[in-house]
Amino acid sequence: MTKIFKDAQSAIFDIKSGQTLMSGGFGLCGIAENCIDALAQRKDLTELAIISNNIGNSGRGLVKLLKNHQISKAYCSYVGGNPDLEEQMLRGEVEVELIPQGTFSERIRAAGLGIRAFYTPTGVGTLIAEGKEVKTFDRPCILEEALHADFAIIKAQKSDTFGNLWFKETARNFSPLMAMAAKVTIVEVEELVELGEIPAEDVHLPGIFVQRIFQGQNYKNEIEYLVTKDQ
Amino acid sequence: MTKIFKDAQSAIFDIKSGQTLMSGGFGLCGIAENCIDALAQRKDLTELAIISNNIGNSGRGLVKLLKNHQISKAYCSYVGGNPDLEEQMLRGEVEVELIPQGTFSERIRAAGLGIRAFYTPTGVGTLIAEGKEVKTFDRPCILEEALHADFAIIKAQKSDTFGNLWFKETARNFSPLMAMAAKVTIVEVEELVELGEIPAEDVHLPGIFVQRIFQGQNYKNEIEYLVTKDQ
Amino acid sequence: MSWNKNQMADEVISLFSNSCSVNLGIGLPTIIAERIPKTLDIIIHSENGVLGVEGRPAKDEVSPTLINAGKETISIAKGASFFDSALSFGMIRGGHLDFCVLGGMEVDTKGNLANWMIPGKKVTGMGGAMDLVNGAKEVIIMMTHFNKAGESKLKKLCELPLTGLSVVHKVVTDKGLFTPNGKTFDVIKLAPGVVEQDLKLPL
Amino acid sequence: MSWNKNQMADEVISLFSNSCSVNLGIGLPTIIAERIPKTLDIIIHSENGVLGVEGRPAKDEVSPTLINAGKETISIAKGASFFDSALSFGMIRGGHLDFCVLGGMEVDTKGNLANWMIPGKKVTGMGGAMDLVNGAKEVIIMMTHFNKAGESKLKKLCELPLTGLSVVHKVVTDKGLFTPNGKTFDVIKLAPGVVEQDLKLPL
Repeated sequence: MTKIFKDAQSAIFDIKSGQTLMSGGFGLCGIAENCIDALAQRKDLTELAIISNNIGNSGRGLVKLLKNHQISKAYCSYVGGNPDLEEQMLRGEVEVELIPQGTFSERIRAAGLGIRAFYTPTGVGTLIAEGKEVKTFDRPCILEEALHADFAIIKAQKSDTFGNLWFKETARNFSPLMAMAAKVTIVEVEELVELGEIPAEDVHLPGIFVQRIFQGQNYKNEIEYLVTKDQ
Repeated sequence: MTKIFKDAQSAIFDIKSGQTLMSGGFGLCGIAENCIDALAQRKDLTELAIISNNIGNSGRGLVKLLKNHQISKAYCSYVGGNPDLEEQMLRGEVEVELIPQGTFSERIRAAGLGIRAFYTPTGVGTLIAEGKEVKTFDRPCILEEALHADFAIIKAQKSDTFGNLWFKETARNFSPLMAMAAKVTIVEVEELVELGEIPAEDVHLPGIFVQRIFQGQNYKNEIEYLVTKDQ
Repeated sequence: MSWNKNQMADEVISLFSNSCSVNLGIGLPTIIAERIPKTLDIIIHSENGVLGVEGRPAKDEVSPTLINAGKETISIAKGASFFDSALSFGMIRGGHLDFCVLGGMEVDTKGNLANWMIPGKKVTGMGGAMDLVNGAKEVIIMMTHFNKAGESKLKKLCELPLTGLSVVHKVVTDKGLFTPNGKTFDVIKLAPGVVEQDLKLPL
Repeated sequence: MSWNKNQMADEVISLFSNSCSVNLGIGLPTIIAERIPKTLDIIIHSENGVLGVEGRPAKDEVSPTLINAGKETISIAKGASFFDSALSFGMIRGGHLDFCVLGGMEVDTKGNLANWMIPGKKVTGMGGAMDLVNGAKEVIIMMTHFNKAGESKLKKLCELPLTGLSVVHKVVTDKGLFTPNGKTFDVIKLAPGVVEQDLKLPL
């Protein structure tokens, strides 16, 4: 049974309006560019709930979906640098649930690995703790539940045909966690390689978490803030 | 500040009777042979609490400490194949807490990563659930708390001088989790390498979790059940 | 007449789907690995941290750090991966494995399983069994139908301490294939020559 | 007289111990990375998944996949490692980082910090700040002493929504170094020419 798809458009074919999507990447680093573009072309897809650390940045990435008014709910940790999201949030067009980034990561991992909820000190005494169960261990903690999704769209540097993934540098971030957590994980790759080309010890995400793979194209790999030592 | 120690004896110098030790390895695969031997030589160390999946096997590994009556408490998932432990358990010399292996792994990770407790379906309706909080999500789950230790003794195939670790094949198992969870983690290695020799993407455990490192020696790397296709 | 171990293994294999993922427990289920036809493209998981177990190594390819959960030396297929125990059990707990096959001491009509201790007599520990039965999408128990005293291991209610509550989907014994239905066991298939009345299934 | 940004950074650096690990927040604290003397052997963590940030890349060594939490291009030191966000924040939450340095909108005498939103006006989100203040062994806030309206950001009690409760150990402003003591702030050090009475510290 092959997991290989032709392109982004064919890999996202059954995503439906109203579904929940996880989208990998930190800022623009490691985002699933092809999938995002394919979703932006599918303007019939609306009322999407997006789980993504930044929901795009500086007018790019998932901001394409925001501009199309395809997103009605966003789960993220940071909206700074994303004026489109801030605007739609203040206008009430997008409901935003802000989640501390570590809790965000761990809730996604929990969903993927069958942990139903966990106690963390993060957020105690803040707005984040409102309505949540509190229990004291060495210090007070709040109960945070697993965060699930219908689909994940992620990008990897390398994938073999089973979906074993390898990420370059800091492009890994939330992507392997989201791959674990979604019912269907769609991976676009810079390099599609043969089975065995990624050493078994160096696989960052075992292919059992991946349902669809396609060879990506025309990557921009944009840099948000170029800072060099020669400046 | 160097983390490099001369040998096992010098690396375990401040372990005290009554302390809690995590010991990596699955059966005999990936165990910290040098550290275990050094502890067995320190017969003054008694009343140790050991957190280890098997507490040795077939008379080997941590069984050396059992035979010296250095262990008074054991946390593990499986005692089959370890008649010494079964005997001392039935005689009441060692108090054994049996923990489902997935819960065992996750409790250790939780301790290392600041998660105070988590809800899991594993063990619901069994002896394991007795006295534990129950909460129903998609199904009933029990609350399991983080499992901490004073020291961890683990073995890696490679370590650089900062303690970035790389494990071979299935020798990884519990070791990186235990390194995260213990106050002081002692690593013995087959190959001590220079900074930068392990590619940054392929580090299995970042060195921030490691306090002491030494070049191991005289490894037996014993096989419990040799099964080959030629048999 | 009964099925022998190889025939039992083949019955279990006939329950697998193409390209599925499987965890094989220690004891009886280990022989399944060697009998899976390559055409099925089945991915074998071993909870000590490997996905893509192939079979047995050649003598000159044995590695002491490459073992399965039964602590036996193994070989791996192309496309295998290694990981730590938290991720390995996360795969299990998170429902990413299609099947697990475990040995059993008792299975009952409610789908309860007991396979980790006999109070006062024998304690092996649960190892990964409690995680597996609560995590795998389908739980198959592979065991002899009768214990050494001649009593059926398919019971109305388990008497031994449980490994999991309402977790068993199918039971393959040397006598046949059964599914617990809450009241008794449905007989899906019998080994040649086996008569249902002789099986002492709970009423 | 006040400290400029570089002098503030140097004051923060003087609080670090040799071979310690540090997370630097976005905004003001980012300039610290460039001013740390190599002799201190400090390990810089960035919560987007890297330990061992060195500094800035040469123009021809820039990689779009190698950035810090401020989304700026970086270079790494030998012995650096990359990891996913769950492990990155596990390092933080698990207490493995010695210091974090964050910007602030308000700090109060109880050690409370507010730095992620102004109701009705501005929401940036907390990013990793709530995890950092609850996880790092020592939390240092680096900020201007007065806001644009001339009000002290060192308050009796925070008025803005909190980032963390009783989490701040030290505050470095352009006016000096302070520690909250429950009632007011202890003045550890003042910038040259600064007079304590002018700082409007809470009573």
